[in-house]
Amino acid sequence: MKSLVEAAKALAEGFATTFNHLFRRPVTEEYPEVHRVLPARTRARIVLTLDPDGEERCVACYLCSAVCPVSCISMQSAEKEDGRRYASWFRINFARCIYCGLCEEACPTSAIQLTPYFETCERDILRLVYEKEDLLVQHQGKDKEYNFYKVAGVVTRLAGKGEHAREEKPVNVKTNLP
Amino acid sequence: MIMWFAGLILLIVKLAVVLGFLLFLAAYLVWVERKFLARLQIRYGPNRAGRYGLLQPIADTVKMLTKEDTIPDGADKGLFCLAPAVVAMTAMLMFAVVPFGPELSVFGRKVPLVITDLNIGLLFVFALSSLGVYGVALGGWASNSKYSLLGGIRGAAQMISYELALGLSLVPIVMLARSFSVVDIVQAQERYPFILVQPVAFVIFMISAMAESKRIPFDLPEAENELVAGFHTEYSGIRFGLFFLGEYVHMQVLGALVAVLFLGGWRGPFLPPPVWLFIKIILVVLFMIWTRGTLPRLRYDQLMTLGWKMLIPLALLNIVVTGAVVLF
Amino acid sequence: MTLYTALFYLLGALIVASTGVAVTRRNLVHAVVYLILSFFGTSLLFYLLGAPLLAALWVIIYAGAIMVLFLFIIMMTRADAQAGPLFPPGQWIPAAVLGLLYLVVGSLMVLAVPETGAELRPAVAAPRNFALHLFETHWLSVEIVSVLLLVALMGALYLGRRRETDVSGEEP
Amino acid sequence: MPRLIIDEREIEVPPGTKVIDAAERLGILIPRFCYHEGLGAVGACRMCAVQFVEGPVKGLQMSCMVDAQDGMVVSTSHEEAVEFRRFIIECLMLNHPHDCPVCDEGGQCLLQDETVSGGHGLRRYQGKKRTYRDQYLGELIAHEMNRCIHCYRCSRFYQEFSGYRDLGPLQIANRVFYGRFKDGPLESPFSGNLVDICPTGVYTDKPSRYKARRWDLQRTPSVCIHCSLGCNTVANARYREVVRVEARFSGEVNGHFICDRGRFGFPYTNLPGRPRTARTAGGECSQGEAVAAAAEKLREISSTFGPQAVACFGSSRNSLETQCMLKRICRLQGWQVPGFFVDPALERRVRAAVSLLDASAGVSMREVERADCVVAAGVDPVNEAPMLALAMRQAFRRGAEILVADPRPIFLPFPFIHVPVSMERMDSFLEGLARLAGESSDGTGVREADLLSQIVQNGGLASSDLPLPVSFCRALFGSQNPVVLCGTECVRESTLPAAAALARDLRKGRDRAGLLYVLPGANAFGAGLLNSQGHPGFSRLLESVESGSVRALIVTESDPLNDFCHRDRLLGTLGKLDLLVVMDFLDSETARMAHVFLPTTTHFESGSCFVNHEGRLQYAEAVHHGGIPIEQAGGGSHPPRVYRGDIPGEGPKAAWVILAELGRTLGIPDRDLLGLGPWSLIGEEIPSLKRLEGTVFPPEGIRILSDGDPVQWVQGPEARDGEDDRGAVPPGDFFEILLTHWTFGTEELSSRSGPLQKVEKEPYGMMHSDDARVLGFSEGDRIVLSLEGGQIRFRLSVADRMGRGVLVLPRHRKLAWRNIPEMPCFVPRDRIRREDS
Repeated sequence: MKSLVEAAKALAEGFATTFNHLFRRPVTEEYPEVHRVLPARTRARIVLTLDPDGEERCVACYLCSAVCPVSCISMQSAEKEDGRRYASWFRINFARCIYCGLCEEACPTSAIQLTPYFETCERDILRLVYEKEDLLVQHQGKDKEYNFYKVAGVVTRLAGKGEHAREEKPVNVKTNLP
Repeated sequence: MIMWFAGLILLIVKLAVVLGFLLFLAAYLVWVERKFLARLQIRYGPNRAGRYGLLQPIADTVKMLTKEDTIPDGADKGLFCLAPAVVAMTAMLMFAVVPFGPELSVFGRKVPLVITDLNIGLLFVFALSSLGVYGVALGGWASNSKYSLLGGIRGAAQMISYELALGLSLVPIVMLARSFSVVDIVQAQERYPFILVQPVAFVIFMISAMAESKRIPFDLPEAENELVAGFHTEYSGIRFGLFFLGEYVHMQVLGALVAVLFLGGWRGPFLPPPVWLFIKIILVVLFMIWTRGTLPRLRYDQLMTLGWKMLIPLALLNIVVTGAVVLF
Repeated sequence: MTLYTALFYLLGALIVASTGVAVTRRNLVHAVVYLILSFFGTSLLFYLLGAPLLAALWVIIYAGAIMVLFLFIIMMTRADAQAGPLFPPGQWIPAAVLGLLYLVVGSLMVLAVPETGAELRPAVAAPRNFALHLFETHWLSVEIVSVLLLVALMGALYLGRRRETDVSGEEP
Repeated sequence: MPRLIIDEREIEVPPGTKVIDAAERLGILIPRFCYHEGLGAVGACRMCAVQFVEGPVKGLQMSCMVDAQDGMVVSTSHEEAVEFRRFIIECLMLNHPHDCPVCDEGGQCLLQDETVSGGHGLRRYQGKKRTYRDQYLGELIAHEMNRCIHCYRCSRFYQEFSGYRDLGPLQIANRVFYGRFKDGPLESPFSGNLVDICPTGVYTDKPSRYKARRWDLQRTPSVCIHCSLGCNTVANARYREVVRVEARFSGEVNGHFICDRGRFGFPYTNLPGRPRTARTAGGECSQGEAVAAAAEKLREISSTFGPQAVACFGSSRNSLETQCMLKRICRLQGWQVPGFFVDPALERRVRAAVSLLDASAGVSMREVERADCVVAAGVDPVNEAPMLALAMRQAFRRGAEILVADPRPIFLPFPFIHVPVSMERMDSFLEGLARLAGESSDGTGVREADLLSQIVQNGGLASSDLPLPVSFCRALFGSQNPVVLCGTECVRESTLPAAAALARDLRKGRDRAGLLYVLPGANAFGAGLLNSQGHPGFSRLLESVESGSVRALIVTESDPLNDFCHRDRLLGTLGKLDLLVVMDFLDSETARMAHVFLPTTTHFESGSCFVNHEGRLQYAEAVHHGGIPIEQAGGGSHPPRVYRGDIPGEGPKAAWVILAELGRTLGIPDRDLLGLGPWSLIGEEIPSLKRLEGTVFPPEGIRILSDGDPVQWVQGPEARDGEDDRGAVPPGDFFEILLTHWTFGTEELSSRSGPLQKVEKEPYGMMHSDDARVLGFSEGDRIVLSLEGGQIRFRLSVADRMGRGVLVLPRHRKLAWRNIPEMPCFVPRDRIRREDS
């Protein structure tokens, strides 16, 4: 009998709760009319950023494509005349992308970054395949500072051997002096 | 002969009005359910098609009509096509015995506001609802899909079980009204609705009715998280629409039965009788939606325990008590 | 020939045809569906003959309950249709002989009764009349049958109860 | 046999095994940088430190420097050892640059792996890093010294293992630098191995620079087909393109290393001009149409002129399957027996070599490494089969005496005795050596001296050429495991049995005396095995074409125009054919002349079998499925964005499959062709290989030499029929022209490799300085050789250490050596003159 009362009470409580909800203001945000401001770290459309000198950050190291769980990133690395390694082509298939952000985490040069912009729908699935031109943006994204070639220690137009941050002058192999 | 024709025309007119209203209401019940449920969950519900989403039923209908109608490989074609029709048809036929007003006099001719006043009205309803099981069971079996089959079997088992409770819960009403005729039952509630004297029967009937219509918390036949969509997994297009229509007509019919059997039917002050019936139906339906928004789905064993070990004994007890009261 | 007569023969033909089809179906589910159709026709026949209560009960009990159980079992067991001739001669010859016998005797009986020529008329037996008749004149048989059903129910409960005589004595 | 316990597991190892190897046998990989199985231990990197808990050695020791001994209890995961290794890796990483993303080693970098496994996750050192200036080391190897961790692997390989001196360590202490004294290409033809052995990214593969990461590569075990040694390789492909070839360890063939020809010779498979669609006279068409057109014409020719009017021609770069299928179809159709060499004499020499080898005599390269005395006759290892030179160097490092008898100027990366005996005297030289070896058991010095002088006379050696040093004879007599190496490219036919006889004689009184023939081509052994008894020889074939008795020629993966001397004659002869069917994966000259051309796949695309010089049947697995490389399909940019179900350029099929289709179109039932399956096909055509059917193919290949009598094993060439009368030197003052191979630039496939074309030398001719002085020539002169076929112009180089009366010319594509009318070629002195400026 006691349990019956309890059951009835529980039921009544439940019905009362839902009934009360009837008079609350819906929390729905009516998306196409109302655009919510998403946090900067929201994971959506991927971009390739430039370094503070205005050069492409991506060195086509293949780490993002290696870590991508759906294999939606492909690229071909190549070498510029000044010694910079870059992507001769870089392609993200957004029809496959799951916006997990692992590529951003894997990127050693802060080149690939996810942005909050998510309205990328297309009727033709091929238009969801983004090439490097589509991905490149003219800013540094979330990481304003990092410039890989200033610290990498490889020779580019930016710096020669021994001219990077925290480097000694190159060893002169033909001298006896210490 | 003229009278005969007049009667025929009158019947057709009544049929057309009732059927049209039934279908229209079924379509808008979908909207009502979605809207009401949404508000229960602090959402807006459909609000894209027309103002407040009022054109949503039309959009849904157009969508269902224009969608490709697929029949799975290995399905039993004949039964597959028959099943949704059985569900929709039995649900709609049940409304034939529901009176929606007192007799009217048109040109000196008495017009009963019921499609047909069968002296076995209630039994007719049960007969049809027991046939409705076939739609679910055969649809599930004919789809040649394990989800559908399981859904169909569950549906059949559930409907058989609760039909018993449903029938038994109404025996006291019949005892009180001394008639199977629904019109007579409404007549018998002239002074007070039966809910006042038969609250237990009312509760049993409500629960069983919800189970019969396979609605949450009794929607095991279509339990999405385990059976995809249960017996109608493989259905698409207008065949799926028929299942859908059947469900919502069923809701109305059950609402109407509750109204007629317990709430005094079309009786009520000020407003015309059909409006009162309509209001009562809507109230019952809203209660069902409210329940859907409140209660979680039962487990299969809980479902069976509730039906066989609680509702049926309770209904039998109610019969005995009512019998005793009526006798003495 | 009145409308009722026409309906009667129509229903009769429907019942005979659907039963025949049900018997010859290989697919058990199809057989059940045709059988249900046959029951439905029978029920309508009852209604036509002025026994609406019987008609409703017929549908509820036979079409609605018993056949659902049949269907249930068939669906659960998923019995496949067997190959080979539908009826071996050993089955259909006795059946045909008996059927023929029944046909002959039935025809003779029908022809022998003088009212055969009478037209069918709608007759109505209200549930109340039916019940009064049943419980006033046949109350003993009704009670005996109910006791029998009660015994059967208890027997079913006894057979279906859980075995608690396990050697381990554990709760099964 | 010492028994020791490593990480609580007991193991018994042969004496002399290092602890690091013993652990590896248990599956425990102790971190290491400097230790390399092929190079041995130096204990430079300190990374392999483990704790010796019990036994003769105690405490923290380098596992690569300690021999396994009884009773040792070693812990690799001891706290002290782990801590030590963590500090070591941090120390090695102090100066390491921050350039893994742009380093090609990333992903296959031992330093990366050991840094992580050593537990060095974050850089704590904030000071300045030491830097070096990098050097230009040629077109094959990129240099990035900042990444160096000073393990000495490169200098040990370069100087100690391979014997070249131009790369090594400079400076001291914290400033040790590995490189050349000044910028310039590396001299060693084995420099590519620096890429494989460098544990970090100091030396990286320049041709495949920035092409791919290791994890993106499709890698399969393959076999090098740029010479007859059959070194084991790993082929790496990405985006339908073979991007890199690496050495694969083989205990029997090449050990850990391969030569640069094998490493950088693969680009022929990726060339943009590689033909990928079939052609008939009507232009490009589908493979099926071309086969049908060829079959139609062949049927017509056989019905008009008889089946003998159809001839087939393969090559020594055919896979064994192709060779067998070719022979089978010829047999079933009644066509002429197929040949595989344009030089009938060479064909006979190969067959002689194959027939003379048997299991007791034939040796693998690893056995050459273990030899204690090596006699090489008519072979120029660095140029003909580079890895053989490396094997000989290992023998030298173990103390072997090495003698090379060859009129050509021979260079080997170690000291050896060069006897510039001429080709026609080679036999008697070897015979004399054999006699010397046979007599030597008496040990009488007088006879020795007599025989020596006899050899000097027989060898046609001038007294100024130092006679055979007595010390070598002593070494040969005293050797336990001598090996005789013999070439086939330039020698006379009789030299091969002479070399075999020497090996046989040496075997008397010894356990073993090896014999190794260097063959012309990756599958020359297979061609020899097929024993083309009844093949008339290529010259006869040309005569038949000229006389009109042969009307159709089917050429499978072969380019006679590339190999044959007399180019003008061949061009004219091929032009006379009614039907020339060519199947090839190269855009060869012969292919361009074909009436019906059928593109085939390379061994990178459809796996195939090759039999190397010692009769080792090896299977090169397919690394990718073929098709136009994505880089080319996309024009260097990204691949085109189109939906398509096929692969562009996937038309080519393996040559033997195309042959089978041709046979099927001609009415041979499929069960006799492809239906057989490759193993049954090989077994049916080479009965001695029937036993291989159904065997599980081991990774090191199957050695198919029989133990029985070599003559029964495969029938040798029939008696000399006068066609190849090389022994007779015409009277008078003549120069014999020797056409030779160079390491780079002459081999058919690798000479199409872009990177190797950059490193190959400009062709030049060589003669003895005495001869040049007589003719009034000097080093660097431009020389014109006037022959019947036309003129040959080349720059002259003179040498002292070579035979007199020979003019050595490379088979280089930039040299018009195909103007030589016929081999052997003897040129009167007056036909050689200096080109007037």
